[in-house]
Amino acid sequence: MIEFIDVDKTYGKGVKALQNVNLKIDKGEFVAVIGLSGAGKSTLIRCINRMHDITSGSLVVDGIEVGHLRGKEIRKFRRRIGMIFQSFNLVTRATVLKNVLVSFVPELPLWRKLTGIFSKELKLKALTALDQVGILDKAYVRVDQLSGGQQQRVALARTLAQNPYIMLADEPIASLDPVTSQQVMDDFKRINQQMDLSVIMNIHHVEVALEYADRIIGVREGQIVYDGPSQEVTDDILDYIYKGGKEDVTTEAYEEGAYV
Amino acid sequence: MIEFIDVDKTYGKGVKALQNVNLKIDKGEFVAVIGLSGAGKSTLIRCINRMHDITSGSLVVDGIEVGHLRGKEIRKFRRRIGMIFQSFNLVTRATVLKNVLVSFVPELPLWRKLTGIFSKELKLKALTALDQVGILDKAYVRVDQLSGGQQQRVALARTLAQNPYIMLADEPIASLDPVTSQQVMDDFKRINQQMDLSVIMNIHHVEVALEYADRIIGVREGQIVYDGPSQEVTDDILDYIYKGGKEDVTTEAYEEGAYV
Amino acid sequence: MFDKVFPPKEIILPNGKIIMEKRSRTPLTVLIVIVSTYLSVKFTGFEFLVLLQSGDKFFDIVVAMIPPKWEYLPNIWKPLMDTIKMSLLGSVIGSLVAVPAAYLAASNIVESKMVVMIARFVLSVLRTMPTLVTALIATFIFGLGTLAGTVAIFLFTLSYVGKLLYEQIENASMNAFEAMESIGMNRIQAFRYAIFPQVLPNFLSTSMFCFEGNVRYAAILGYVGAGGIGLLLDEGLGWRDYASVGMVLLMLAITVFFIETISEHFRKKLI
Amino acid sequence: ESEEGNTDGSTENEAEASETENESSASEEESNKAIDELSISFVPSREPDEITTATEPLKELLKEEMANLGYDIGNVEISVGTSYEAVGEALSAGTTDIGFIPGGTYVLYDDGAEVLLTSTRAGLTNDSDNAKDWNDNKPTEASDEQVTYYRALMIAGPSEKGQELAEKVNSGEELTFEDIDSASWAVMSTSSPAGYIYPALWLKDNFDKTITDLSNKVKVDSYGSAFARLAQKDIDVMVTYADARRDNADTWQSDFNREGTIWDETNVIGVTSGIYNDTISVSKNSEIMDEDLKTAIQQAFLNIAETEEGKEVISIYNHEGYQKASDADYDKEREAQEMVQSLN
Amino acid sequence: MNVIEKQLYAAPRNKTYLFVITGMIVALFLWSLTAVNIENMEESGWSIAQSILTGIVTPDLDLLINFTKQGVLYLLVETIAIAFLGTIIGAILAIPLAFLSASNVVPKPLAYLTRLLLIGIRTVPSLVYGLMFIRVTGPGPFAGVLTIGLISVGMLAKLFVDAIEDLDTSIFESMTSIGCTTFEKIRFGIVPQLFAIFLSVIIYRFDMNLREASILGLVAAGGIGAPLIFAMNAYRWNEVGSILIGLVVLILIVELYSNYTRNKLVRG
Ligand SMILES: Nc1ncnc2c1ncn2[C@@H]1O[C@H](COP(=O)(O)OP(=O)(O)OP(=O)(O)O)[C@@H](O)[C@H]1O
Ligand SMILES: Nc1ncnc2c1ncn2[C@@H]1O[C@H](COP(=O)(O)OP(=O)(O)OP(=O)(O)O)[C@@H](O)[C@H]1O
Ligand SMILES: [Mg+2]
Ligand SMILES: [Mg+2]
Repeated sequence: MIEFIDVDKTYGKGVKALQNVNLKIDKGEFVAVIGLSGAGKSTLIRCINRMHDITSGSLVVDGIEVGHLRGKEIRKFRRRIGMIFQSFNLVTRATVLKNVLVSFVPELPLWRKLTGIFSKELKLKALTALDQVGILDKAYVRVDQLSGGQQQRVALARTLAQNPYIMLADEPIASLDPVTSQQVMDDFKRINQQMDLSVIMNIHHVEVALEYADRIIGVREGQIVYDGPSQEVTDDILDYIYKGGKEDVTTEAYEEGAYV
Repeated sequence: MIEFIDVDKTYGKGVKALQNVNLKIDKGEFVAVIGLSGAGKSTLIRCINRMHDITSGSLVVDGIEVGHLRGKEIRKFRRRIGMIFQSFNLVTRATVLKNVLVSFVPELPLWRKLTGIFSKELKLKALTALDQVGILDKAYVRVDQLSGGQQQRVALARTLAQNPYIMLADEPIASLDPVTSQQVMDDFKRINQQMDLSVIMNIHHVEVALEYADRIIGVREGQIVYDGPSQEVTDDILDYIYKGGKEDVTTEAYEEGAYV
Repeated sequence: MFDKVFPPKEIILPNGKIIMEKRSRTPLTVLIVIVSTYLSVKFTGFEFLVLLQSGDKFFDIVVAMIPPKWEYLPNIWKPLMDTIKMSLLGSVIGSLVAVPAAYLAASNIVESKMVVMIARFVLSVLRTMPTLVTALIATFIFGLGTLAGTVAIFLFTLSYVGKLLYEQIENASMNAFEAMESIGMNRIQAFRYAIFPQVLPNFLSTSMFCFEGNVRYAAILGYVGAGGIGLLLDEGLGWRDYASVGMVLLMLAITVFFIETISEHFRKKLI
Repeated sequence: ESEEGNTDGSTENEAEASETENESSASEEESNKAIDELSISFVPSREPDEITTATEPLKELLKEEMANLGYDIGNVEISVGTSYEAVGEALSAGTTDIGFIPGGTYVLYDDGAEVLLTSTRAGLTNDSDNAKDWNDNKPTEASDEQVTYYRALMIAGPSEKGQELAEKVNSGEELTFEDIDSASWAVMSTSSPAGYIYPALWLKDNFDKTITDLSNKVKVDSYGSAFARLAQKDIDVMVTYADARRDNADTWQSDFNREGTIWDETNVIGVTSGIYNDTISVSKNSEIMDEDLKTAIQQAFLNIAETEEGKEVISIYNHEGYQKASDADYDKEREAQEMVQSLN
Repeated sequence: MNVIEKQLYAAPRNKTYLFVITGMIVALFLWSLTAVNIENMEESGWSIAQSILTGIVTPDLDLLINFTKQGVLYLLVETIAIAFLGTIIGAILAIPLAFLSASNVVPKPLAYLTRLLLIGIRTVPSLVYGLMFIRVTGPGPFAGVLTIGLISVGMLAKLFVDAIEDLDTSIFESMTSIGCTTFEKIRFGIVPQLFAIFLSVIIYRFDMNLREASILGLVAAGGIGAPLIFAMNAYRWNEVGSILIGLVVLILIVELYSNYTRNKLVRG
């Protein structure tokens, strides 16, 4: 369970990235965050695992007040939150398997950390994760030889290997072609349903968001301007999220969005 | 006017990239070519300005049989056909203006070619082209300091400065984000309409293609499997273009697509 | 500054828009280069005429080296091996030490500006010292012989590889680093698993390149008593025995060629 | 007017020289020959930093003297390096006019160099072939006599091994090659007579070995640093010219921080045969060089060595005066080198 | 699980290869250790190091702030002049050689021969070149300039070749589509790309050459090297200090400036 209470986030010289955010996300939800570039979507997601610090307010994840965590605690906390990036963020020169194995590093004894030699057990775990996203056969291929879609699946497997209970995804399909996007989104959906883990995803492709997510959160200029089930999203609401819409639409949409 | 008559194109060891292509594109049309990776879209476009030679058949551009052109004639012919690439293909270490000025190079006297000093008149022309795509203020910035969208606009300006009557574009928005893509597509549309020049574009984003193009050409395995107005494109047709569809859909779609 | 002295030129487009064209800096740069060249010519007494007239005398010594004195070969092996050992040892240790040094000097990894500044300053100062000078000082401290040479080579390698490595670290993509942090690694671990694999091939190739250079450089360390084949070179030159010098240089060239070929082979494999 | 030379053949040269000199001084009033630049190269053998500054006066002195001898010199260019080879090559190629080089270097580069003068300096109170005599009669002082040769000494330092060797010599025992070989040696560049060649000859004469046979030897580039290393016990034995200890007596205690004096702490363990002093050689291949100029230069240096100011300048090279020299004077040196080289 | 285990054992077996390579490296390393004989190490090393340090921190200010021909400033200027001119000469010579040894420009055998020539040029130590050039020019900075020029050729050509070999040729495609001839493609496609890189390499080399130029004094080829070595041999550490401080400050300034310019050139 993730709860934002009056969260504000200001970058350096007064860039207000998040303003007065109140939000509650339950276990097992599939939430899509949409909004214009620069609206604050990435910031929102990154606050959850403390990649960014919030400026004020309180953010509670699974009963833990995230802002109070320190050093080692933060790292321990992050272990159970998976994160997927638009650009996959893999080590391209290493093999697929090595990329997945990396997710076990924080728990290794020092000598293994240094040498990068992993036990058989961990290797099996990593291979299982690869199997879950269907690219087991690529385990020993170097990542830079994979297509974009396959790379995103490696990232997915790496995150699964962490055995997370929350999955954060920052525009995971932005750099994929339509066909591959669909496969990756299917993966997300399956994982979300089979493992009952929450997925919170930033996404630019509105149609895709509507198709896969249970719930849509619209962000504009750092504020949450819509929050509701995806079935209820209309063109007017989208207009409102993306363009600010007309005054009347605003109120209407806001009421609708404020039902949480 | 561009006309493909029974065009075949075979690469090296029997890779049939184009087979039996018949096509007619009029002045001022905005045509989007869609299809899977490797379908032959790039090949189709590149044959038009003789970047590739066709293997058999005949390709007539503005009354000129392209296949018969030789040496200097080819270069002269290409001067009036603009081409835009997915990776922009700019000289990143030179300024925006210098990149645009390159399009005048073939017409310069030798001493100017050697020194790279351009006349004021040409500079004005180039600046005007930059103004047309809205990045006049970046004229003296080095290209590697621009964002992807801005770089694509520089490429566009360079092509405009050529004063072409046909514009070929090979996935011009593939490496751009949605918002920038939209701007660049708007540019294309505006140029297409204001200057009445034909635009033929390869594109992976179907929705974008449907939104901007007047006419859609679907390519699969080197063959044109659909050709019709974008309004008439249905999901079934897309399915047919991309996946080959089921047999029944095929015939249906084919009939629809064969109306040209 | 420049723009104040030479204000930008206005260009007015046909449609009335105005754009400022900054004055090209090329003429000024060219002028500066020409003036500096002229001054340097004056300062160093460079005379092209002399080169034309007696440039051929350069080849007097080259000619005297040919043919090389083959009988000298047996004397060469040991010092040559010493030279290789010296450079190998210095290069290996230097490259290894360069990794933590570069880590500390990379501003995208280490957050403390102070640490970065200090690490960079140390690397820079090390780099400014000519190797021959370092070697000479090393002979005073570590005694004459190969140890001093090794120390000099070590210091040079450290500074050279260290600098290039931290530049590469700063240019490396931070994407994977970010992902590692999101997994819950600390910065050192994230560096080890995200950045290090990225810079590894380049690091190895820089180190090998440096090793090649060091073999060449070690050849003159003998001049200051730092051991190796330089002693033979010096002796040959002292006796005006250019045929032996030619032999030494030939062997050195062959060695360098081999090292270059081998390291080229591995570098290609790495990238 | 010039001092009496004892070297054979020098009287003849001298006679010739004074003849030409008279001729040139006769024509002096009418017109002096103009020479744009005269270049001098040398390798400092002592505290070198002093040398660059202290040679400034030499320029003026030389110009003056040459003007008197019928040459207007535009500029005297003095360059200093650390290798004799550089001076030798420059002389041989004719790119420098005058070189202050040791006899050994002269012999190597005599294809292009011609010796004009040999330097003289005060002899020493010790001139024995026997090392023990040098240790018994300490410290070594200058004598009144001017000599054209000097000796090289093998000097053992304060290190354990050095002391051990010294004791053996002083007790009258013969050193064996094993003794010699177990010590670490500092030698100079292979063309240095006192720092390499004559010690090599000494090894040859006494043990039928040469310097390359020594297992622990290092090359130093100045006697100063050799003494420094000796003082640090970095090396056990160094080879040097006979009055080097006099030159380094002060620094031994001040700069090198030794307790005892250089005379107490170092001992001679070997003495070589006489080495001809440094030469002033000119290049045969220099464009401006001709017989007249050679004699003028010869005379100019002889004259400089007569004046107080001149003496001071040349004292930096340990030169006190000059005697005319001929190529034949260095025949012995040639033999020595041939032998050393054949040993290689 | 079965499939997964199977995949586990399907891991490519390059272990032997890695073992052999690692073994070789370790063996080489151990072998090279034999070059170090610690016995030579001096007990007095520490005290020497101390006097060097004290000398460097208490430099001879007279020598440092001295405007005569023997002062550090004059010598530094001379060193700069040598390095500057040498770099220019080296760069001019290196450009044709680089193209001749780029395997994507000239036929392979020619490229190979040029490469051998470059290795030859690089192998000869600067001090030997110094001697060779003294025969041409006589002792003095002129010889230094030529020496620096020649040793720069080898390194510059090597770095130039790298730049030539990873030229971005995608620009060619668009220039072809504009209708440019090969010459025009080279002039407007390649030259602007290479110019910036070459310039940056040259500036980098100038930086290195300053260091090289400071040792040429050994063969009477001018610059600050001779006084530096003399002062060291005479154990005058405060003179060494003043020379080194001058040298280090100069090189640091040049390095800062050259880093800045190179960044601008390469990254824009
Ligand atoms: N590190 C930062 N420092 C300062 N400002 C930042 C930083 N990161 C983001 N911002 C600013 O905060 C605002 C929100 O940024 P954010 O990255 O969250 O937007 P976004 O919705 O993810 O946009 P996009 O769709 O382009 O990824 C923007 O105005 C952005 O410029
Ligand atoms: N130069 C070439 N030599 C040989 N085969 C080629 C060459 N260029 C393309 N092909 C082949 O021709 C076919 C059509 O290629 P083309 O590049 O036209 O496809 P495309 O539709 O543009 O694909 P994409 O969407 O990936 O750009 C493919 O099978 C491709 O492998
Ligand atoms: Mg974002
Ligand atoms: Mg294509």
